[in-house]
Amino acid sequence: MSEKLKIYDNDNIKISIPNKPEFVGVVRLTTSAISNRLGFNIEEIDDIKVAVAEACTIILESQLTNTNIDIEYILNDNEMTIFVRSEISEQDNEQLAEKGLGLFIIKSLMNEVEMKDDSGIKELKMIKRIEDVAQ
Amino acid sequence: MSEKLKIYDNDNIKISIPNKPEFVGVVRLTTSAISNRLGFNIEEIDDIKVAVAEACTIILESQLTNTNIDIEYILNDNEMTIFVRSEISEQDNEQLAEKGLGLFIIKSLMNEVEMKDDSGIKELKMIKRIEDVAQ
Amino acid sequence: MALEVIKNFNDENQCWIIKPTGELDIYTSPNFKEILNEIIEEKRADITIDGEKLEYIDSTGLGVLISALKKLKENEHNIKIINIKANIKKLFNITGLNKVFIIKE
Amino acid sequence: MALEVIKNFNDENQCWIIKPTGELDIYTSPNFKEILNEIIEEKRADITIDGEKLEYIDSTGLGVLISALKKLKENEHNIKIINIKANIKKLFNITGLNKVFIIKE
Ligand SMILES: Nc1ncnc2c1ncn2[C@@H]1O[C@H](COP(=O)(O)OP(=O)(O)O)[C@@H](O)[C@H]1O
Ligand SMILES: Nc1ncnc2c1ncn2[C@@H]1O[C@H](COP(=O)(O)OP(=O)(O)O)[C@@H](O)[C@H]1O
Repeated sequence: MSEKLKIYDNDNIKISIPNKPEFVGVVRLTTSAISNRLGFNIEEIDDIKVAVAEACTIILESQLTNTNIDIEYILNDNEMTIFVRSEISEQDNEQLAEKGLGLFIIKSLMNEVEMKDDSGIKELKMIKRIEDVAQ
Repeated sequence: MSEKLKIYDNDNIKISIPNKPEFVGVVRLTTSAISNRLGFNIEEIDDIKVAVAEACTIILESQLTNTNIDIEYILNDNEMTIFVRSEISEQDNEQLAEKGLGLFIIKSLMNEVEMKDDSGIKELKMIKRIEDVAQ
Repeated sequence: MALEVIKNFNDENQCWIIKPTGELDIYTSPNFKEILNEIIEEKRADITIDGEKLEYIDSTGLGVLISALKKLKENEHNIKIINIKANIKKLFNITGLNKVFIIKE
Repeated sequence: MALEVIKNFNDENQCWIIKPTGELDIYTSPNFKEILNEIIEEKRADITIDGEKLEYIDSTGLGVLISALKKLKENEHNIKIINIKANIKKLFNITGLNKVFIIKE
């Protein structure tokens, strides 16, 4: 068995944007650039970009409070885990439940999706794996 | 006197990358996208991109410790203030002083540049103003 | 990160031809929704969306198309989408909206 | 975010022609430095850098060019830079390196 040199080992990138719709484009570009670095193919890069943008859009559509949206990318050699987090009020949270189309798209494009609510922090966790990785 | 509607009022974007050279390209793309949003012209966008990349490069060239590089963009209607911060040891800090070319480029491209050392945190503050703003 | 929209009424086919250039997302879709509402107000007719220069669409953009379609259906009109890029086609496919709109390659 | 380098020795002009494609920055300049060292080792001669497809250069890329020039100057050889883009020309100008290298538009 040959030992493979790990290039990425839980390397961590974060970006935080104001909850204004015009910054989702910045997140899309950044997400594509990061995914490209990790070696995803063009279609996978697009999937990740769309999923992260939809996660931001879910928050932007329901959030009344004026806090930032935080996105965290955890990089490993064969997969990327992404957290999208935001403070969110009880009321916003109810509104959020209705937004089905965005979440449906995210679930279709990513390998794993998990939604968490914890003391006023809404967290969406997504994992995308590189499928054509060498065995 | 007409009151102008403020679009950006200390809006805050942050990005944090591992101190690995291959992520400076991600920072360049993100910086361009943010500068574009704020309404800088193409040459100004390029100046800001180059300056932020050089700031990261200064840290990458001298940093032995394995912490992230944090970049913060403060957006206002007629200017952007950018902080590039990193933890840095005394020894790294000395090495850093030699790297003159990068800092010289930053000073040529930005309107204001300030270097700060504070309890192990190296901070480079830069301001770029939109020059052709309506009076 | 912007959207420009060209709109024309085609007298021969009696339909609107809408050509969006750029990205249809949560930032630009409110304006796109307004444009669609205006033309529907001006003249109820079929709408053809020419997607040749549409680079991106998100769930809010799809939502705007869906609500326009609902309005048009009241008068038996329809929305046809042509020249669409692969990344956008994929979103219509996974949401099942490829069966709701008339999509011509 | 990558750099590819084509190298050729031009027999007629007795000079190396180096064509970097992409971005010459802190990530790619160690490899670029190696390539320059190799060709200087192989044959001491003038070097022409064809900048037609060079999209970006940073201080580390400039540093690599400067140290190659220092080596070449030992034997009265030079570095000529041609077809350079405006954004890169600007960096040579503000650093004064436009007077150190031979730059042909
Ligand atoms: N896969 C789907 N197929 C058909 N309709 C859908 C699908 N997903 C969402 N919709 C509908 O799209 C519409 C979009 O609603 P919304 O974005 O709130 O705009 P509006 O308020 O203008 O109707 C909703 O009526 C929703 O039920
Ligand atoms: N504006 C300038 N004009 C001429 N030389 C410069 C200028 N700025 C920096 N240099 C020189 O460029 C060289 C680059 O050094 P460096 O990047 O450490 O590479 P190396 O260690 O291979 O020489 C240094 O010798 C420095 O003095």
